[in-house]
Amino acid sequence: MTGVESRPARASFREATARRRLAAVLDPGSFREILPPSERVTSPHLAALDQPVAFDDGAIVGEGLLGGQKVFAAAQEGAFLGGAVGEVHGAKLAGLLSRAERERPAGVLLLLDSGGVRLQEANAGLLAVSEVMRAVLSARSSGVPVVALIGGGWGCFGGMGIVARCCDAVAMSEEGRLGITGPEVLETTKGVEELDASDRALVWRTYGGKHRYLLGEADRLVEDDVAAFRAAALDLLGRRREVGLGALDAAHRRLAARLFELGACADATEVWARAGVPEPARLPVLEVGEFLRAVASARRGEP
Amino acid sequence: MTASEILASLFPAGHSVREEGGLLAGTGGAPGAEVAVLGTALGLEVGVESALALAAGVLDVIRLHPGRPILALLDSRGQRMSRRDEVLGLNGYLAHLAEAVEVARRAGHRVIALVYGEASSGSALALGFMADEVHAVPGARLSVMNLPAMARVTKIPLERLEEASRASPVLAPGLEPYVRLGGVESVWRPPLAEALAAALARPAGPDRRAARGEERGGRLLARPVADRVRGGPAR
Amino acid sequence: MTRSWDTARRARAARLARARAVSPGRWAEPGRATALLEALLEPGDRVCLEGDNQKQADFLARSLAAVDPARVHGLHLVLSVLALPEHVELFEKGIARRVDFSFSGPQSVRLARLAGAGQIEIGAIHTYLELYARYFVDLTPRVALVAAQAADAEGNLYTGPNTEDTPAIVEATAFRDGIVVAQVNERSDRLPRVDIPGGWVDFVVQSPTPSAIEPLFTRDPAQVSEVQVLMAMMVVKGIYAEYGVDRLNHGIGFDTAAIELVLPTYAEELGLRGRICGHWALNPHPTLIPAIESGFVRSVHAFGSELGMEAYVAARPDVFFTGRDGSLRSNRAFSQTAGHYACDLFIGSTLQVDLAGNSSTATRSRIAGFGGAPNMGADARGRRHPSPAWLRAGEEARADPGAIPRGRKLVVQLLETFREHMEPAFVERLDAWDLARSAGMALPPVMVYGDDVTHVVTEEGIANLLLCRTPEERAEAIRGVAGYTPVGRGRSPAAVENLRDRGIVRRPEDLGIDKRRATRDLLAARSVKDLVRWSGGLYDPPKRFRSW
Amino acid sequence: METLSFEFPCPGPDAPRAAPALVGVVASGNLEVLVEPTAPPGRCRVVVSTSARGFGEIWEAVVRDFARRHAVSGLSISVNDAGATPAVVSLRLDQAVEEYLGRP
Repeated sequence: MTGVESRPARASFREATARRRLAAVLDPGSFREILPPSERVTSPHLAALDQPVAFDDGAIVGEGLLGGQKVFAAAQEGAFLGGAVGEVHGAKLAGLLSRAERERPAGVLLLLDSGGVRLQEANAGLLAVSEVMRAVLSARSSGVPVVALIGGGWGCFGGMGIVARCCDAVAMSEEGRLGITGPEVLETTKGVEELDASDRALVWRTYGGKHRYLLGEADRLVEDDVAAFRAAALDLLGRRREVGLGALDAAHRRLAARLFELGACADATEVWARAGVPEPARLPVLEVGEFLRAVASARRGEP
Repeated sequence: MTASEILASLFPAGHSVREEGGLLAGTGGAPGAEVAVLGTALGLEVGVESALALAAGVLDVIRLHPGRPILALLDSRGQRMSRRDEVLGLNGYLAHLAEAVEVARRAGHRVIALVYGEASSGSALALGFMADEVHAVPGARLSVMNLPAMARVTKIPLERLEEASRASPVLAPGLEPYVRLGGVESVWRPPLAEALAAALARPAGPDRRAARGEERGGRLLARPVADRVRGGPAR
Repeated sequence: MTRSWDTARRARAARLARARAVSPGRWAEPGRATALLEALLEPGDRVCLEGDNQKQADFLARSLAAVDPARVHGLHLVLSVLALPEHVELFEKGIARRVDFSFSGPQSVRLARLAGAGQIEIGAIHTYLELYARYFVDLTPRVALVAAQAADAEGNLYTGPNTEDTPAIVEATAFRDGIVVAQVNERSDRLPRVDIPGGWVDFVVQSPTPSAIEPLFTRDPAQVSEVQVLMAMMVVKGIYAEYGVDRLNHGIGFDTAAIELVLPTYAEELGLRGRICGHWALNPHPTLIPAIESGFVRSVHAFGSELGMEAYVAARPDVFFTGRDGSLRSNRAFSQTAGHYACDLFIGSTLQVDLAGNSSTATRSRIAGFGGAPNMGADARGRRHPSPAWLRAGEEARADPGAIPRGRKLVVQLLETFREHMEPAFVERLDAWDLARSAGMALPPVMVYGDDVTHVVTEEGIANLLLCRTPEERAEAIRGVAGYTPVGRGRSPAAVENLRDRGIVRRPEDLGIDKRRATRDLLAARSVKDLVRWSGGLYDPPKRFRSW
Repeated sequence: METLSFEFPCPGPDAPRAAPALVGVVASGNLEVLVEPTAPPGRCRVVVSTSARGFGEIWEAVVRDFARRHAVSGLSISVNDAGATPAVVSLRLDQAVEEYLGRP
């Protein structure tokens, strides 16, 4: 029977709640939450708009073990207001990163699932995202690696898309999405000709994990499976990117080369063709393993 | 105010700042105490090319002029919204720009941002908000999204948003809300040169915006929540 | 004066002679399609404009809507699915006056408005089988405008996987001296197979654009909810396993998709493979793929096809009815017959159920019609062949042990107690009453009559109406699964507990179902991509369902 | 938003003291349920904050049936609801109590 091996026995990362993702990525039973739901640290801004709050404001932060090493971890709950960052949500993330600077765990894992700034708290949300960015860069500068895992239903957009690229490393699933201006916002502001947000194939080949991996914006491409994300997190923990002139110069050359080489491409399939992928149109249908082999020589970015 | 009016007021002794394609670059100030100037003009929406160019400007200052202060002048409606920018990974270019500013500050460059027009979203995050201090001139407008668009996206009635924005600084675009939230340290009034000199004279420190927001009553939870998380697990 | 016995034949000859002036040959110019119809049609004609669940004679519909109403008017339209804007336009322009149909789908609101304004006479809203039946009795089309995938020079038609209604329509028209006009997507010298012989077809016209098909039966597993998983578990354990249901039809909602998706997991665990869900009358639902691949499904006969399933169906000829070319051969008339007579169970979602068990999908402002659900969701009283499920149901229904043994079809209505926006699904009085009054219908449009319904399943439990002996008991059993709706809260707790003791109302815990297992993890596929994986890459989902 | 509070006596011994448990998420048609051992002995307390106004009676019926199904004496149940149907509410309440009791 052909179906037996194709049965999706994997525990989907995308389908799991933020809490379950954390529990599954970290060593079993090791997670200890800081400001747990029972503390009821909720958004002060939603009541005025007649919107329900969440006891954790959609951000779960704490510490645990990963392969026996002490790490800090945060997860955004994409189902609550699209994982968007408000005052409290952002302060929990920023606070965790600054705690990491002091306590120096083996690393900080950010399980990002967010549309960006929470519009219901617009200005406070924008500042919160900025504070998170600064806190990520500060933690890294102090030598604590920060790793982003992106595979939730909302992807990682707006300011959080910048936050992800401020980290040392990014692991994504094919289903994960990463960008700054998300498909709906792009369609709403620039028109359906610019990007048809209902064209899911277009959306995923523009923002999805495969394209990000090929560009070098994601360091690992993994299956939509909590165990695969856990393995990627373990692997990437040791992979630090220096915050300094040398690394910056190298990154600058890479980004300049991307623009020079691929800047004329308006669609991801053009990028793949120009990057030298054989049969680029096939990429979207390949399973992760096949995909990694198919793009091995064409991939841009660090190994 | 236009970029040239701002520059004239900031650098009465003259400057070499040029505007090209919405990007500002050059130096201002007296010989021996030059300030590197970079930034955006005419509301430039920052795309992949301009983000890279701004980062290149920061890198040059670090490499060629160790310790030289940087003034980031901001008039930008945000990041450029296009499919091509997304295909090429604009978020990564903006993160690179932000990291460049971080490296500059850590290398001992004072970085001051001055919003003299608009500041919004991606470009505000990657350039202006990465500075040691963010200031603005009267009439500056900082925003995420205007209220009618916000009403469409959140499906909250516009009247309700308007009503809520009268009571709280978190919703409406503008300058005053960002001052109250701690996002803008102060409003500079001419002569701007004095305000710049005073800012440059202050020592750099950690990100103080959440504390400012608390002092000014605009963000009462950001500082205490971050501190509680920083402090230790609740037991 | 001697009576003439061939008036229809002579009328046909006269019309064809007029039409030859427009199109001398069998193949008509697309640009002359409207002129051809003006030549063929006479005021008041009964016309079948093929509108199936999937395939639509859309080019001929547009051409008909463009005729001069002064020449062609007052037509009596017969068609199973009135789905295109052009269908409604015909009435707005006066080209057509009267309609007999089965289902109106997207045009249901406009239809209600036209009926309210007196611009349309509705003969009746039929079920599919009734409408086809009447094509052969008193609603025989004078002219049939049908759709096919391809035709050859002789007018032989290849319908592709969506054969659907075409054989029934052409059979009725061609053999009673009617005229058949077919639109095709392409002209081919060698057809993959012949579905309609060219001798039954008078004119063929190539449509400038291929007839549009919608993926009506594709349900994205990502949208199946936990509550639907719980209800699926109850159906599998409390009905399919209990009665040994091996021949069945499923509705097209997410509730039934959930059942299809727990067969390879939950039903497999219960050891039910080979015992349930072997033979189906069903469109090729993509959510059935895991159950096919894991060995539950042995055969599927289809009403129509489904976009994206072509290569998969062709690769599974042991399961599907296929032509020598490998493509699906569907036939709505035969499959509906199979669903009515050969299946032991029908299960479908509904919007409203009253205390008698009458079930309706009608709402006040729409005339949506029925389609085929009432044919399958009705006891086939003419049935004589036994099966264990049918006999068991009959036995449960038999009040008098001395009465003649007789079977019953299992007809299950599946619904959550509240719909979106907290609309209660259980009501004292169906909205169908109001619709009947406002649209001047002789009958309230009931989808499945209460006396045909054997089980009502909600998240709260299963009500077995077969075991109820009085109307009061039935009503109490329905209240017993109606949750917190006003109807449900009107229950007598003691009476419901009594029904539980007698097995008439069964809760998940009564069935030994652990509610904690009711999560999406129980679904054999949780995304469209999973379905593609199960199919070994053969299923090719339409663009809107793929994120790659 | 509407806030509903229910408190009622429960027969039987108090539920064991354990760490608070949270299940569910605040998303359209969904809810989160927090279970804590903070109600007075012999009583169960439920506080619901919901975006759907005017369903207090249904909430009360759902909550009472829930309390009948489980030993919830001594437990406080706090709910943030974004318009879930009673089917989903009952399922989450059951899951939350099972999660709470499933812990050491």
